Amino acid sequence: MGEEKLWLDMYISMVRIRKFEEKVVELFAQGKIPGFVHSYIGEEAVAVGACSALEPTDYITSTHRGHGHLIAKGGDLKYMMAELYGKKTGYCKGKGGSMHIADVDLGILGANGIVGAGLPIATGAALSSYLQRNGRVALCFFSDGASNRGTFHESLNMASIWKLPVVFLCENNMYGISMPQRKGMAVEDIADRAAAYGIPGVVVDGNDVIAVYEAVKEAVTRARAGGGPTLIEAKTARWRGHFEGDPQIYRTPEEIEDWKKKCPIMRFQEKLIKMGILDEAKIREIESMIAREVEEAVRFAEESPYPEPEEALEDVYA
Amino acid sequence: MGEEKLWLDMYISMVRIRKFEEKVVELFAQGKIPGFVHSYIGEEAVAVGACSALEPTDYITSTHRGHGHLIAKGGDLKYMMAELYGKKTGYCKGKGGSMHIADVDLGILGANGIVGAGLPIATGAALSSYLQRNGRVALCFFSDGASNRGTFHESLNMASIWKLPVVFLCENNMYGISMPQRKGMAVEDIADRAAAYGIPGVVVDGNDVIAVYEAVKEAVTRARAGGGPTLIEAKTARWRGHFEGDPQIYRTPEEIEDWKKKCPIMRFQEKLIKMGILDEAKIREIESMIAREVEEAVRFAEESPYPEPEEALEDVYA
Amino acid sequence: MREITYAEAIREALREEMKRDERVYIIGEDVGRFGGCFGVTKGLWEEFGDDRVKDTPISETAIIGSSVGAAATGMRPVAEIMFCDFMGVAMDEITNQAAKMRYMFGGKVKLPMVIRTPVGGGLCAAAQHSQSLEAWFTHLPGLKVVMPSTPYDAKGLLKASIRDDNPVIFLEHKMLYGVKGTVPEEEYVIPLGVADVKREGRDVTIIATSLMVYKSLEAAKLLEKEGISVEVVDPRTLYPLDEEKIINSVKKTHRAIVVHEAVERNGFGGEIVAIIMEKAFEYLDAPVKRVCGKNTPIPFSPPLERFVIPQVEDIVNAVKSLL
Amino acid sequence: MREITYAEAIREALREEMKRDERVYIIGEDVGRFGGCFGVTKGLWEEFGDDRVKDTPISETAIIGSSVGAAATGMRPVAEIMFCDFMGVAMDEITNQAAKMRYMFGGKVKLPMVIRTPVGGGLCAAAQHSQSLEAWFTHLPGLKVVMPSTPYDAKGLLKASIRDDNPVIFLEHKMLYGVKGTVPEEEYVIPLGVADVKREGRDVTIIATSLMVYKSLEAAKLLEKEGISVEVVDPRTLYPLDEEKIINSVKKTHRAIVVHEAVERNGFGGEIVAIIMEKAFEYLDAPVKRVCGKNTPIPFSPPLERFVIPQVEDIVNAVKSLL
Ligand SMILES: Cc1ncc(C[n+]2csc(CCOP(=O)(O)OP(=O)(O)O)c2C)c(N)n1
Ligand SMILES: Cc1ncc(C[n+]2csc(CCOP(=O)(O)OP(=O)(O)O)c2C)c(N)n1
Ligand SMILES: [Mg+2]
Ligand SMILES: [Mg+2]
Repeated sequence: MGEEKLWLDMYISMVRIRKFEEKVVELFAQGKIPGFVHSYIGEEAVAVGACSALEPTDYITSTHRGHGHLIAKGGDLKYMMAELYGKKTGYCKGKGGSMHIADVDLGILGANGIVGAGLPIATGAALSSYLQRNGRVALCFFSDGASNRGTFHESLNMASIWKLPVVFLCENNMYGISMPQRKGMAVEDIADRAAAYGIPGVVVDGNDVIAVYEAVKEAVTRARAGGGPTLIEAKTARWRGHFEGDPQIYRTPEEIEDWKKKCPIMRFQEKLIKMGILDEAKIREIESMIAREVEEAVRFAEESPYPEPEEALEDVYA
Repeated sequence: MGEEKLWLDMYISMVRIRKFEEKVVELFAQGKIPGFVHSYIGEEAVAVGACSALEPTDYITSTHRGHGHLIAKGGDLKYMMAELYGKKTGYCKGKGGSMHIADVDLGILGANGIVGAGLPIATGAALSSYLQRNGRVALCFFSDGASNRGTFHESLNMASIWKLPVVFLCENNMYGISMPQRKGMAVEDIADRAAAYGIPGVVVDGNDVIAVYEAVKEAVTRARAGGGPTLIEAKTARWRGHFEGDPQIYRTPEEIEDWKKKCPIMRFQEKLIKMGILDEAKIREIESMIAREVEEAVRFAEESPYPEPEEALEDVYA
Repeated sequence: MREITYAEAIREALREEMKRDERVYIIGEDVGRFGGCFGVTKGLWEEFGDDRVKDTPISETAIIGSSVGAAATGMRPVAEIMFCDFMGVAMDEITNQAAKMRYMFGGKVKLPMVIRTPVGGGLCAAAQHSQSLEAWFTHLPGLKVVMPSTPYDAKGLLKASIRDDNPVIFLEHKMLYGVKGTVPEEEYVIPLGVADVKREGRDVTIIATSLMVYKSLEAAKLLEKEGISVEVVDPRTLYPLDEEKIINSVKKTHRAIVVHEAVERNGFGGEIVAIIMEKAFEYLDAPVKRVCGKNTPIPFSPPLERFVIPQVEDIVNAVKSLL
Repeated sequence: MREITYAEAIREALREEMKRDERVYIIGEDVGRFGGCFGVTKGLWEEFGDDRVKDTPISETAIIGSSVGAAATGMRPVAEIMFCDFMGVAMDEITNQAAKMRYMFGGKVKLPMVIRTPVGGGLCAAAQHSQSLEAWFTHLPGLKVVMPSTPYDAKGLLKASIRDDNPVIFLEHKMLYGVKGTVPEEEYVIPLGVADVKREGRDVTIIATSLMVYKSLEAAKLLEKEGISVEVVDPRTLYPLDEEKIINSVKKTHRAIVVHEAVERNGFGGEIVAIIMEKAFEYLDAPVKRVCGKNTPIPFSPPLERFVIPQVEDIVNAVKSLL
């Protein structure tokens, strides 16, 4: 794949996440999507930079804020949206919802409602790859708050001693709900924690999709070659509340506005324009293509039936 | 307290632990002590160096290998031995046994059968001291194996952000049962993990009681002054198996013999002789005094009654 | 009398106990200025400050483990676990430390600590944010387990829990936070271990907990129209359990149904059935039935979630099947 | 037929399944060269090497969490948790990941994983090394729960558990490891969900699990001398549960006793009582009784430990009280 094509695909993927999330937020406000929704808007460069460095057969584990990860790894908007609606045609037949969307065939081992739960699961997927000698890498998305959980410690330790092919990617968006990262830990860079496991720790600008891509690419290459895990910290921010409905009393509107100025999509767009890969027409074309995809996903979701109540009894056991 | 007196007391305390443990091992082999026994022989300098740096009102949390810690913190051999026998007169009325001996009045928050469980408990005791502004420090004993548990991470993190008065003292005796420390983690010094919490990490010779004392003293002083936690790693070794009965297939007899040459008691004894604090006569006097204490403890335990079966129903609730 | 919500009642209990006793402090994720995920602790941080309303990192193990250490050394922590589903993260601390420390130490320590946490479905929060796990805790000697249904009970029982010298698991239902009920202005405390007959009746006894008390009362109203008189007993505390009130009711009605939202299999309902079996077998005119959560994780989709959680019609049908 | 111990039977099952299926691997603390704390995995490391018999750091959370990840991606881990008491450390991974992942994903993943762990008292190992926590697991839909009593059952059921595509909690009793029984040389598998009548009888049914099967059989022998004929049913798997065999036995004897070592309160016994209540109420000539562990942590001292664990005489007395 030529770089131009890759950059363009990455740009498209970022726009796809943004537009999907904007629609989800809107639908949630209209009461069409039940449950909790955690928007990924603002963090698109992390998911896309990371997943673009993976092969289709590689694994990811995701989080409660997972829509972006899933789309970047190839998730289909239709099945995602249907799942968010709780429809039978959704990825999980309506049983999972936003926090549990998964597509194991795409290597997506699930969004996860338990903060920090993905770390040992990714470690296990990497162990599995190692034991099967199938060359796959597992990439684990988690955020700053999760890095204070015991699972972080046990997983990085286990992965490091066995040199497992796993990349721990911390999306430091500076908050765990209302807890600022700087208050929740006494170190500035989460990447510094890598030293406790004798593995490389890398800080990267999480709003620079290429920087994320390159850092992850290097880590993936190392992992695939048997060099063991890497801890990457991508510094970024979520633009919206922790969940939809969060009054955000813990930060100022200015803080958010500052981050919007660093919009990862705009930054990448400008870069691609300068590189001659994008122009106004192309941008409009992409945007309308994505708009159609999103509309199509909404239509699919709305037209799909709910599962029958009794279907709740299925899928407990294999 | 003059230093001479302190050194002498520390020496006596180390001999007390050694002799108590030797007797326990013997009694266990005779079938007089039920359950599991984890001998502290070889690690005496750590418990004594550490506890000598504490005030009587300070707290400790201990481990499954706890006899040494308890004796160093002032535990009474009689009640300890009675507890090991499962007698009504024991510290816990026979309900706890070796792995749960406690004397909260002495600040001993219990031996603990769960590896790594003491870390958050000590953190909580330190939080308690801080909230009560009573100037107490909590010292947490744990070993290399425990440092791989999630509790280690969560506790050091919590203690560091709140600058709690707690000292985390890792007795690195190089094994967790059969798992060598160097195989269980990809770093050489556990003290290096302190950096992940922005706190000082100190390595000390765990067979040098004065070195341990001084390192802990400094950490305690910092803690009491509001400077927050310290992670101290004391390198040492247990001379016996993980538990009594362990065939020790994971290490060579030579390795153990090498450590015996570095006996913390002999080293301290030699030093004190050179300093003129000890001489042959004094040594013999101390040894026979301790021998009497131990004999007395055994007699007390043997003459004490078992609890009545129905007493099992008491003490579940306050 | 004044009406306030269940959440407000809990907040009042916290505030009053914190004022009464300096040793009481709150610890949990986002419990400070944010006021907790369900807003229960709102305003307390402003009133009591950083030290007594402690926002933690995402570290449930340390939240509970540190509470054990603090309780053993003279404090009275009230920990909040954001969802009952996360109790597993701290289950070792709850099981092997909190529940057993006093016993293992031969009675020589007190552990006055409360763990508050919301249970239950109803928000489409799916499998990891909707569980009712009270049966884990009732199985652990050393713990007390409280599960209030009304604002009045919640306030009085929380105050008693905070004053208790044992670890108390205090299970709030997230669908009840907004429910209003009368709560006196004057101080009161409800002792642990006293059930409450929420409705008197003659034909069938329903033993129901938490949100299911309301559904059972609704069912009772519908059944009344058909001439069936239902008594609804709310144990309020699962341990200590007021066996006497339950047994007396069954002796009177000769029929009983146990209703809880938790999964049926090995739920607390089995315990109640076994107690009735042991103590009122000769009085039974019909087998005791259970109306409980289906034996599945809680699904996300609204029609599925509704299906796995007991509904009024399920209770009505169960009552009728006994007569 | 050849006699081997329970521990040997388990080891044979592990060895055979590892030979049969490359995807099976063992993971846990000291399971390698050391052979596990109770020696169960001895020799397997020598035979299968580092990759397939994985010694871990003390990290139960990662042991179970990684097993979930490996099982979801094509492997079949058999994890050992050194004592059942430590399951709390991994309870979130068991509850929220292992038990629910398939369901949450709409049936689109299989989790073939086994967690082996020893339960029970008898070694004076005290409160944190003696628990029987099966009731936690039977309360979690998505898990299967196996609790074998004999070497024969242990081997056949472990093989079935390893071949099962669901997470299975496999509870071994530490006092049984040295107990011998006949085990055929030829391969066999015992399907999950089939109870075994360990002794036939007419007057009373005892439903007993794990070590309590032996104590119940001893009690039955003593009672036989007094002319009382006892049937002993061993469910072997608590989920899936062979309700039919239990109910059929009760319908025949009209009396039942449930015996388990776990704490009585909200133990699995309550579930069995509730099932008998629902399905055989009209057949009962007496209330179903429970003979279970006392509602305390397990104390250390020998006379205390003996007192809180059900003994043969307790079972004998309970049977007599029903007649
Ligand atoms: C074990 C656990 N504890 C608490 C929660 C509640 N919770 C959900 S999201 C969240 C904050 C997560 O912060 P972070 O890891 O930084 O992720 P972000 O929301 O920033 O993406 C919390 C506390 C949870 N889901 N799981
Ligand atoms: C949570 C937990 N996991 C496992 C065990 C079993 N166990 C008891 S001691 C031990 C090894 C402990 O190693 P370390 O922390 O280095 O302490 P040491 O024995 O060297 O003093 C293990 C694995 C336990 N008691 N608790
Ligand atoms: Mg964050
Ligand atoms: Mg060690």
